[in-house]
Amino acid sequence: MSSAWARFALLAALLLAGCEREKRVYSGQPATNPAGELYQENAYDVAQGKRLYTWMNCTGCHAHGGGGIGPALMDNRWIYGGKIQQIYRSIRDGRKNGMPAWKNRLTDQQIWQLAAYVRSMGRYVRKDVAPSRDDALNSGKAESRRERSAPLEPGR
Amino acid sequence: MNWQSALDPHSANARHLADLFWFFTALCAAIWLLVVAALLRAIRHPGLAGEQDPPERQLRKSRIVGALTALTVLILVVFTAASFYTTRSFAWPDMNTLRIKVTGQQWWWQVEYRNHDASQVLTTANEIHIPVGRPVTLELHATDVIHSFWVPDLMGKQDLIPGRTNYLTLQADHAGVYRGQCAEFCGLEHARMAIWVFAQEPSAFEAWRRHALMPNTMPDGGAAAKGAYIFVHRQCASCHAINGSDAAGQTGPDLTHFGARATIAAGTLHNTAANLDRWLADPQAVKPGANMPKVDLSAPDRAALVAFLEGLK
Amino acid sequence: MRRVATIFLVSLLLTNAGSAADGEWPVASGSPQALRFSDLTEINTKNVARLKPSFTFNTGLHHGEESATLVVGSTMYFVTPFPNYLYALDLTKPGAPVKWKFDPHADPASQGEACCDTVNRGPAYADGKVVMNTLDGQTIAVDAATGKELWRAHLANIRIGETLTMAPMIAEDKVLVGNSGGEFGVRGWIAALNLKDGSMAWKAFHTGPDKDVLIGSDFHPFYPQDRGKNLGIKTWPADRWKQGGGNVWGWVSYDPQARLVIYGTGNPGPWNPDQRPGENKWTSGVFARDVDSGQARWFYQWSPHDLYDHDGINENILVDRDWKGSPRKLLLHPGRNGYLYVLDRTNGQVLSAKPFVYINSSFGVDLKSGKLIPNPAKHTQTGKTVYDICPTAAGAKDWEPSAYSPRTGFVYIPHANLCMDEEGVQASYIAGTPYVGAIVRQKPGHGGYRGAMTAWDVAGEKIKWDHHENMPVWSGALVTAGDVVFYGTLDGWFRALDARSGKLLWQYRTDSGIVGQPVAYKGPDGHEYIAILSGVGGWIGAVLTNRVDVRDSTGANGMASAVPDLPRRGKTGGRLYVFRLG
Amino acid sequence: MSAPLLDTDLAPAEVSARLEAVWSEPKTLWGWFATVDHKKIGRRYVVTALIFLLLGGLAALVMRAQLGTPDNHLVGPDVYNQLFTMHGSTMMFLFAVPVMETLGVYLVPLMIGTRTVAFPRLNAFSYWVYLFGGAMLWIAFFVNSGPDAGWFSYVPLAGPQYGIGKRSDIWAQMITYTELSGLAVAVNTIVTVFKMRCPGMSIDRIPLFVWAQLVTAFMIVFAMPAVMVSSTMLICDRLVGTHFFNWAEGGDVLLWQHLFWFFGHPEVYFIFLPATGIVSAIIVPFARRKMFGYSVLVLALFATGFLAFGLWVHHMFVTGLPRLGESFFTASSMAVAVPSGMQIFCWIATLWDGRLRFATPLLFVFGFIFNFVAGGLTGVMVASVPIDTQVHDTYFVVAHFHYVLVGGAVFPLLGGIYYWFPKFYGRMLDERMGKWNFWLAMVGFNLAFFPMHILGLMGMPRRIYTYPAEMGWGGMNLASTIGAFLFAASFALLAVNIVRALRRAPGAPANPWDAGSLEWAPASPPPPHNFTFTPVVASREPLWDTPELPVTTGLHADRRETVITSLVEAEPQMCESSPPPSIWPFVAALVISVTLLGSIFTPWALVWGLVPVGITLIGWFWPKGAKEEES
Repeated sequence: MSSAWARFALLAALLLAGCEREKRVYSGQPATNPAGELYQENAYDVAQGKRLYTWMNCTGCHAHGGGGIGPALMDNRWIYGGKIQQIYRSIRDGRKNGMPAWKNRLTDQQIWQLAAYVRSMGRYVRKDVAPSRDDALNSGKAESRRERSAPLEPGR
Repeated sequence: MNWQSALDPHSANARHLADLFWFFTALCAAIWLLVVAALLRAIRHPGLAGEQDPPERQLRKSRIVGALTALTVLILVVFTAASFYTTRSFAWPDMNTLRIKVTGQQWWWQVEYRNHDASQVLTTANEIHIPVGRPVTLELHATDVIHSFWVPDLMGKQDLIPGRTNYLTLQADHAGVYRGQCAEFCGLEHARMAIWVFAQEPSAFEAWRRHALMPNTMPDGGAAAKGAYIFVHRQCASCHAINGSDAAGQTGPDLTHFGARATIAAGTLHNTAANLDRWLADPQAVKPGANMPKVDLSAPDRAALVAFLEGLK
Repeated sequence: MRRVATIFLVSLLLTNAGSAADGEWPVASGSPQALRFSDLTEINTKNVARLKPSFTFNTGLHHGEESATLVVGSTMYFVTPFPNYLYALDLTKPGAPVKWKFDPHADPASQGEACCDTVNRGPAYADGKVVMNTLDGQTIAVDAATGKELWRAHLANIRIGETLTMAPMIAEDKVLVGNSGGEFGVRGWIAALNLKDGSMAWKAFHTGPDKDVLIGSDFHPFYPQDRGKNLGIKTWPADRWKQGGGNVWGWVSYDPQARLVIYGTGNPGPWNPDQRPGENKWTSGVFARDVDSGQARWFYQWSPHDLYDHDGINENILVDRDWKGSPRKLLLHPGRNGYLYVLDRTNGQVLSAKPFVYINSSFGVDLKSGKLIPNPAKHTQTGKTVYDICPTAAGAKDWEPSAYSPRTGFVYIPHANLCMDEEGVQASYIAGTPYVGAIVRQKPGHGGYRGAMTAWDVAGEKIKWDHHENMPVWSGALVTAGDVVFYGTLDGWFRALDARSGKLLWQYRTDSGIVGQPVAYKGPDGHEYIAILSGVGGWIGAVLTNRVDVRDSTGANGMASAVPDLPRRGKTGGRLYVFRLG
Repeated sequence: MSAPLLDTDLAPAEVSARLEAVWSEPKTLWGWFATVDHKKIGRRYVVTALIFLLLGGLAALVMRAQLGTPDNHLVGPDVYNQLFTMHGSTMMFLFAVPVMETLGVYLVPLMIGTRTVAFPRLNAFSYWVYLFGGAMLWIAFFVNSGPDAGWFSYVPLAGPQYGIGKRSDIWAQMITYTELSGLAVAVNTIVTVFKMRCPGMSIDRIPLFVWAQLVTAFMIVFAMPAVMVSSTMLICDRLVGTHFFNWAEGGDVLLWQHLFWFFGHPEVYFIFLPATGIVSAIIVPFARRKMFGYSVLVLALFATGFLAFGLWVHHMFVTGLPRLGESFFTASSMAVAVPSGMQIFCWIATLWDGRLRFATPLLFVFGFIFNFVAGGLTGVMVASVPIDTQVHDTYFVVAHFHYVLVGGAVFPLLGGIYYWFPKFYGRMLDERMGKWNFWLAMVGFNLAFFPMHILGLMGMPRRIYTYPAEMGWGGMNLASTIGAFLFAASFALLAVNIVRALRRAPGAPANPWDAGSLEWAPASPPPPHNFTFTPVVASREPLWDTPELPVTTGLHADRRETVITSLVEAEPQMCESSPPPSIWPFVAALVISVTLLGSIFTPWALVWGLVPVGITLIGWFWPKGAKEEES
């Protein structure tokens, strides 16, 4: 009996994950999401983040995750930490070695979305939340097809 | 503004289309009435005994059905021919006319007047000015999903397809303002993706074009100057460009001479100071899902921004 | 005896070789004419195999060491990548200890504004002053003897993406400096500072109105497409010239007789050509200016309406030599677009333009109109990938300077052999962020090799010999009167080839990949030395220095797929190597 | 082992009892899942499809409520887009096509005088796959993962970059489910009609309804692979990064439209052709007259089925295809009006001399002609390239295809429900309510959809979730919304009618309408074995022409057996045994469904799924001990 309940609970969890994954909040951040955690569980926010990533010229330095001028974002090395809050702060306030601050160039919600997308580059988000390939020249496997990078290193 | 209607044509092309439409409609309505009349007659016709028609009656019916079928074929041939000749009456895209590149994006229109002389290349958004009485070739592109350009008063629609270029020729008979909107489902704000065509006398058009090419002069004092500062130094410049200022973002519509535009957000709101304030206060309440975010600005800052933008005549 | 002969020969061929004659290396390019030719003959094809390291010096840094090592008197000067230390090494003492070290305290934020690694291409020397640029936009003059700062001028603004990476060039009493930042929507310029106090003598922009470009009545370009008023505005869509690029981050040559400063301008911004219809003057071209007033004399555009990030900043080698039977004042330019241009440097007329690598992006240069003939099938487009464009965005040859030997009449061109797939995407200008608008995937070119040292026979207008390299060659070249050509490879080999045959004579494996500029000098002991900085970096080396994840083929603007093997073929770390016969 | 027991050895009543015992299935839960009875499965199919009709209809009502007034905020764009996608997908894939196909699952064996379908277990399997696919779509909708790119799922909107989340994957996989079941039914129908017609039912005596089913089945076999290929390409693009539709890497977005409409246009005829079969089936008994122009109608079916494959491009007239090609497709699109016109003429000619009985089924046929002809004529209009450039993707087209599909298929279906309900459930539906139902449907439907023609011409595009008041579309939209609710009310009335009928005791006679076709020969509802003795027919309306049907004998009374006849003349060839109930189809459907569901999330699901799918298929096809006996 209990196993049946467990199965039911699992199913319900999956369905609710579907709910959370597909929700679209257009303005501001959801009340249930003070630490920004939910952004990386929402496919829409991650996809919006991906559009912002292109629109805000992030590709110019970080390419499609491989880096160049700036560090790679698809690997497991995080100079300033790889938690969504840390990424959010890197984007919002900038970092001294060249990362510009975006707090007056993007809204808070957009920065969270961007951070959520950055999390998806090394597939630190669920597979069904990570974006699929772009309709563009493809640089490699899409985020949703990447293996999750090895455990996070706290710093260099 | 004219009705956005296929039945309110304001160009030779649209008139041809409307004429063809009325021709089809008249004939089809007649056919429909005949069929319904025949059905009613059949319903009221007293039945004959037995389960099958006698041979001679069957023969007669066969002849009638045969004749009707032949008539159907004839009408369809007429329809096909009429369609064919109507299509043929439209001008082919001509690269020597005024060429305007229209790029559909979620959910607005980028408009670029092509020119061999690069300095005459003009970029604007969500409205097209055309001179009356001469064909204008639209070069239709899309960068994200499929859109469809449709200004029914002037011409039928044509899709904007990523990876392809389509052409559409517009020619307005007389000056006027014609509304159109995206006709191919393109996502969340498909409903709020309108485009306005301003057909102007050639001299007025040329005056508009020359004016639109000039960079805006930046205000040198007052609320508008504060607004200009906010525009360049806050979120606005990340996406929008205003020639004459240091803002040169290309993600959102080019806002050079924004104050002279008719609408805000691709026809969502009429361009008034009050509407602009409402839009800036929370775009997502007006056009949910649009890519314009809600920027946290104080009411005075917003008012300054409105003063600045509305001043960009 | 041998020495006398050399002096005689060099003075015969190089009427203006000046300081190079006494075995110094006072300017990054070896001479104002940018020959990178050393008259020293001690090391020659017979004995080069006996070269041994004399001393090395560890910079302790892990970015691209692109600096030339100047040698003036008995001191060697060079600049490291960010944080841009300027070192003076005392060559009189064994092991060449540091005489002094100058730290300009450059702003670390500048590291995020440098497109192609945080490099520096070297200092300049004149009148007891060493002049250097810093990544964060300053030009600084330092006392050569003491290492004390004399003046500093803040020229470039990193907040909008301007940096300084080029080696300053000193011509007469002017320090010529240009900005980098063509990938950041920066408006390119060159400035002339007065050597004595760093004050601005003149500054010329490369987009915008004629008065900004310093185009006046003296301006007489050879071709009609370069004539007209305010072309720096008219060949752009409204206001786009403000982000139009045309930076000067490469080499400046100087013709002392004509008192002409000759230099190339960088790519137009953004890369995506659909966003900037028009010829985009004055980008991707070459200017000749009066050194005193800065007024432009002539201009020629290598790549009008550039489609592929083909900057025009490569070295312009100024030689006076025979051309088709008569002596001419020539300019030799191995272009990023793959052509070896021969120009008449008195007026900017193109005399010859022949490909030195496989090219399919264009069909050639029309010598009548001077126009490059692009291949429409390889036209970069928004929203469509164009496959196999050769050469790539990095060019057939990037900044790495070639050398010219008056003895052989060959240009020694270190270059790459890569092709690319490119898709144009809409770029949005946001001050201080990259303004590129292209997705690029680079890959090995035709023939199964990725780079080469090519000797170009100027008189024959053809390749004389080729030395293929597995990896693209990203180091400068040096040719000596001993008929030896020196250059380095990305996997760390420092090689010497026979200047006439291209035969490999000697090689030495350094610790890191080489992207520097070899120089030859005569040490205080009277012997000839060859110096090279090893330390992989630059655009291509970023794959290693910036730890690019090569799973992303567009990493480092497509270099990740050009050299995905770089990380396992080498390591980072800057070290100076100086060789002598042992 | 006793000797084989033949029906000739026993009294008819005894034969009937024994056959009933052999063909009936245990009334246990296992029996419910294991059933292979085409009648039970057909009934389940139809009921399930009607439930999907209800869901799709409710989605439509919410949409109509949203559009009833300008600048309405009842639902936002996200929900609205999901709603119209669910409405379209449900109506096309989960309601209209299945209901039409599976009316045949129930009726075809009865009409051709056989005991079951050719592949009863495949039939059961197809139902379960269909049920799981439909359920998946709607569960996804209720957990906010409903597809939102339209029932046509145009790329790039439904593609990997712009189709965010799993919404479009769910849509694409739903296609796989319904196509799988659709193909299974089609194959079943073809073989059943070809080989299992009762002796004497030569091809010129096949009922028109069966002809329609047959032609449709062939169309499905030819058209569905196109959409399965395209939806698989879509899933591949989304899941494993292929570039079929990536224009930047050499793919083409129009490829999707070509493939989709190569299926999508014939799909309209999957719905319409069976509906013409219903119309033909109703007209004959209610006009009390044999069909005029039987062979013309059969040829019209073939012509329509053939032409239907040559007009997909008329959905793409504004995509910028070459003009000459467009003109060709104008001509072919118009040509399809010829067979439709011929059908209408023949029906009217039959009614003309008939002694009409104005019962509800016939009223719906009148409604069908009234509405469908209007829809067909607007179809001729949209077939014209120039007119289409104005009306394409506007409410004019919405009006057009609702006239065709609702007028042309739902009205006949409603008529069919009133007509065959007694056969299905052994009870008559109430005639008075039926007439109310009809008039409400007529008024509601026309009020809902007629104004849309004008709205489209006035510039109202499809798929917009709202519109500004200044457009002047408010009044007609409100009328349309009122009409939609009236139309919905007519379905509510039908539901009441059905529920009330089911509460009564069964008592409908075998042939309440005095019809001539074979399905009315057995009792209402028919026994599990349909026919105690396989009938032999000599005309198109055997019950009229030979009230005492001649029969075939010599079949076993103690095992499941059917008569196999020749393709053209339907001469008896042999007896074929038919399988007993089995749980394996259900298990196989379940396992395959889980595999397909999993493959939305990872391509590895297909690999892992191979194992359980293999096991169930082995179980399904495991050789039974009993020999297949020759008769």
